[in-house]
Amino acid sequence: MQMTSDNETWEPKIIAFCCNWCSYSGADLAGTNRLNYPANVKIIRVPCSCRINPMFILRAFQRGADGVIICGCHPGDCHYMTGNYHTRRRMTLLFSMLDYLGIEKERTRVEWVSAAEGQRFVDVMDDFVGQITKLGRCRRLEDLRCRTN
Amino acid sequence: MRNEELIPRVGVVTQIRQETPDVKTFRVVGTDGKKLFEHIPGQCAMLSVPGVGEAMISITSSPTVEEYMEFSIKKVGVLTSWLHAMEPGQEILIRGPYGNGFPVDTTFKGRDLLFIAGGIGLAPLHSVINYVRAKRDNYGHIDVVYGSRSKEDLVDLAEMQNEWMNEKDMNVYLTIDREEQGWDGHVGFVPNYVQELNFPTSETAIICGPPVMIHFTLQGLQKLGFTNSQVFTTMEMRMKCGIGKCGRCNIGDKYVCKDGPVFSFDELGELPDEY
Amino acid sequence: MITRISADRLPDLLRQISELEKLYIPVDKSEKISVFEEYAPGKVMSTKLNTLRSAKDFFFPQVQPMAKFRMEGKKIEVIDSRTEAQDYCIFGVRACDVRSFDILDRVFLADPVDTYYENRRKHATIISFACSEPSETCFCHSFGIDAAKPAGDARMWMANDIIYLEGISEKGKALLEKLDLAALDAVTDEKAERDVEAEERRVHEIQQKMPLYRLTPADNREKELAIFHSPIWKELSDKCLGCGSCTFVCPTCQCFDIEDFDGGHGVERYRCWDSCMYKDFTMMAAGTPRKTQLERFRQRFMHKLVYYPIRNDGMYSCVGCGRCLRRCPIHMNIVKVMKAMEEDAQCETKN
Amino acid sequence: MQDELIKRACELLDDGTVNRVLGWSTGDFFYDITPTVFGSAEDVKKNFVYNDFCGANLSKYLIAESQKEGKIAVFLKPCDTYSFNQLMTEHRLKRENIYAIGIPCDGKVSAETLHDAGIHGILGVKRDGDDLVCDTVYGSRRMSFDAAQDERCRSCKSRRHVVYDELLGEEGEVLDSHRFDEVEKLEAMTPEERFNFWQGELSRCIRCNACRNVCPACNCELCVFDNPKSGVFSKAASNDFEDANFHIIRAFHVAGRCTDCGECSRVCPEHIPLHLLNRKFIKDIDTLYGDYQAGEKEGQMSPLSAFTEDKDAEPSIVQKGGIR
Repeated sequence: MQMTSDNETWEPKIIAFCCNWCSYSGADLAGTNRLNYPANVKIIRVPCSCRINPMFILRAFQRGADGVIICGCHPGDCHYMTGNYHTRRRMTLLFSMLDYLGIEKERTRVEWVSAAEGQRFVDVMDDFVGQITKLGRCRRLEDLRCRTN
Repeated sequence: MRNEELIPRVGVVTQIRQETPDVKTFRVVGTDGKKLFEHIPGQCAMLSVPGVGEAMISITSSPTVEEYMEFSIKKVGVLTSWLHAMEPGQEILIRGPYGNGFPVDTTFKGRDLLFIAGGIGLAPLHSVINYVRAKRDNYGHIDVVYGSRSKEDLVDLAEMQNEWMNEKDMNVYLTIDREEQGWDGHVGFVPNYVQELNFPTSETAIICGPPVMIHFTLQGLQKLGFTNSQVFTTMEMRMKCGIGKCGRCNIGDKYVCKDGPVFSFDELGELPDEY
Repeated sequence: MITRISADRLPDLLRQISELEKLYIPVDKSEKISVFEEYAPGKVMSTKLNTLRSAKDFFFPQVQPMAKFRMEGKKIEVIDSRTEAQDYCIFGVRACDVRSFDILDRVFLADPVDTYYENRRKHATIISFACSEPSETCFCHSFGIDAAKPAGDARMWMANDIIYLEGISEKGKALLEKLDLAALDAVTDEKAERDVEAEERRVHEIQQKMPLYRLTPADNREKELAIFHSPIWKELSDKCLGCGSCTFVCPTCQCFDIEDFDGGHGVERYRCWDSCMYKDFTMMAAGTPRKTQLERFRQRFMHKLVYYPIRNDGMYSCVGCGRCLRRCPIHMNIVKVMKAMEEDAQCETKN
Repeated sequence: MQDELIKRACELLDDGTVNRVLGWSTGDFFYDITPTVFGSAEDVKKNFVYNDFCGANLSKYLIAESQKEGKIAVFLKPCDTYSFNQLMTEHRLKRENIYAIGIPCDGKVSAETLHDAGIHGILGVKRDGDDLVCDTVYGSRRMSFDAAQDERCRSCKSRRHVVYDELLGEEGEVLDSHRFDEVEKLEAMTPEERFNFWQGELSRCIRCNACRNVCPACNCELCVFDNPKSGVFSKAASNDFEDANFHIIRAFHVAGRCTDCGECSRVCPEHIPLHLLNRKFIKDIDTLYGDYQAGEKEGQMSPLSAFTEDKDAEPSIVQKGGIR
């Protein structure tokens, strides 16, 4: 049930939380360099990757996201000194918990992307979208009240 | 499935008047341009905006107004802030009327009436006062005591000065809490003013305002010789259903939304004082 | 007229009913968990005393969608997506839960009628199930409920591997008549009546041995204000954790909330169970009249034991099912409150 | 044991060390245990109870009680002392107002377990070796004490008191509890099986908040689920998503602070095994960041407030086979 998409036109919906200082600028750089990354990725800018409340991730799945990726500065490079160290611990535990509840572990990911890594941002997104496309639609945390029809 | 109480209808806000800095009056009609439903003075309606909230608001206009209903609303919470920010033409959801309303055609008939209001507490009384004015011959003398924090906080000031003060056999007493420039009327709190004016106990009193004001006004009236059975008030409680089922406006064996909001102090005396 | 059927034919009986209309029976999901579920061949009826959730869920579900709204510019569209319910049968409801329907009816079917409730209620046929092994937490007899002879549209006893069936209301009798009881080797005779009488006597004798047998609620309708101001509430409510377990497992608690959910493509208005034990229950922009757990705790029990009886000719809003006795995290239950009220009243009279 | 506790409580009240005692009392049934504050020795003698059913953790009551005037004595079972330390760490208790008495515990029983095992009409319970003998109106019924115990007691992590002013009885040991066995069983399933398992369990949730309100780690002044502006407050319609959301977030909020006292599972009126969520976090934390027992010492730094710059595992460890 989970693994098949209902119709031919299905495209994965990906939410990317990007930290303002590194990853969002990385995405920007990809843009200014005219590098293509899949349009399935919807970026939400956050001040720091550690601003991301676990509820943000659950809400994304509730509203029909098929995958959630968090991008932050490389460890050691956080604009706020230690934010991404906390992200690293929290998200490791949260993803493990989601996996424990049956939300496939491939649907969540953390990547470190610096402001200079426009190409890396594109590669990461390409890879993630490919992975989610293979997995198919995520129904396990979807809230039926949020369906379009 | 028959239409019923809990499904709201769509109303259109046709006019918005700024009464005071934090009170606006909203005129509401149905999508067909006609008044949505008939009501008794003192009854309320549930106004809501999808996704924002729903609140019980007393109907400010008199039932004798045949074209529309009006609601004077103070900006205090999430929903009321939203309402204050909207523009005419906006549709909102409305259901009602709820509550018992004032006994205008029974207890009040033929009596001298004393209305005492503070701040936005005028809103529910406004409906009765205009109803009584429209059926002037059915009632005796009318006194209105209305007080607010300051002059600009007096709701419906223009209407009072232009219409109520000119009505035959009707006196309007205004007061504000603190002295201010451009105000030559009375200054002082409503309960004290009511005492000073020394109203005759032949009148039936109707109070609405903040709980502290109601409390002290009642004490003052009792000193003047009023009995609890001739003093009425209209209550406020959190409400959700409006039809006496959801449980939150329960006081003793009464539900404010269904058995109230209008009670005489006689009736309230028999209930636990948890309101 | 009582019909007896061998107990091993129960699955056939259930199958026959399920062929007529949708059928719900209590099912044991595990040793600890029994719930009402739609019948399917192979499902075995639970003989536990109480299901985890009370049967009020059928008429007054935990969450009930009410209407949908679509907003576009300044326009709002109201979509009432309700449909008339189909007839259905709830089989195996205990005497206490059956009484709870009467109590809920007096709230939801009072003028103005709650049509969401009415829609589910009027299409239900209730076949009750007499208790053969009441527990020490049961005190339905305190409220005049006979566990050995439950009400409902029809009732069932199970004793000595025999099922006894009796129609009560027109609706219940009509349902039983539609069944092919002959195919179940059913017998309707005097012996069935005698057996049932003996079974009732047996259960009544057991009840007399229970510690709560002598528990009787006092008629406090005249003493509303005295009890309201009694000092007992402070001591009792001090221990309360303020969770809503008691209200949600209670078959007669009927408070609800109405909320909107914005799904992004329209707003769904729903109602859901709510609890007077929560501090936001009466919260208004200007504050709440029930400021501490004392007021909230008092409200719940005053409502059940005083306010509701005043409004409903002395009928209490408790059926003695014992769920709150078993489920309260700290065992601060209605029996303790009733006893405290009683002691308090005795102190009053002495003074 | 009960007599010893009563004696000590009366002494403390009589000599003025404390002016109140926090313990347990019952109602009509011996298992009807309610945490109770006793104000006098007379009250203690009449109503104080300590038996196999006194499972309720008294630590959380101290948040409010220790703010009141005067000193309060409290009886703490070994697992309660962990919660006590954790609350101290979080600065929620006024230590100078508390006189903590450690008391031994060899596992507690819930009457619910007896009822669920079909034992009805219980009038009394006696310990007989490894068995509980229940006197019921239907005759005498036996159940092994081990089976009657709460799950948390069967997999008890420690019989050692980590904090007390005075200890009654003998000190116990930290135990090898096998408490992660069930977590491992779930981990070995496929995602689909796990999803179905949790769906089945969590869909029963009635959002009564008993798990939260009883939890000593859930001591926020205003819970996020009580904040109407959070969009997730307690009465969000209960559907599959909201139920899962509530329990994941609650477990996450207490991760690193949960002492595994097991109160959540004990009080759940729908018998949802909530401890399996908390234990997953505890197990993962132990595996990744070193063995950590919340409440073991006062003032410990929670692993979710701490980090190391170069030794912490990357989140991708989850994708690469999970945390084992």
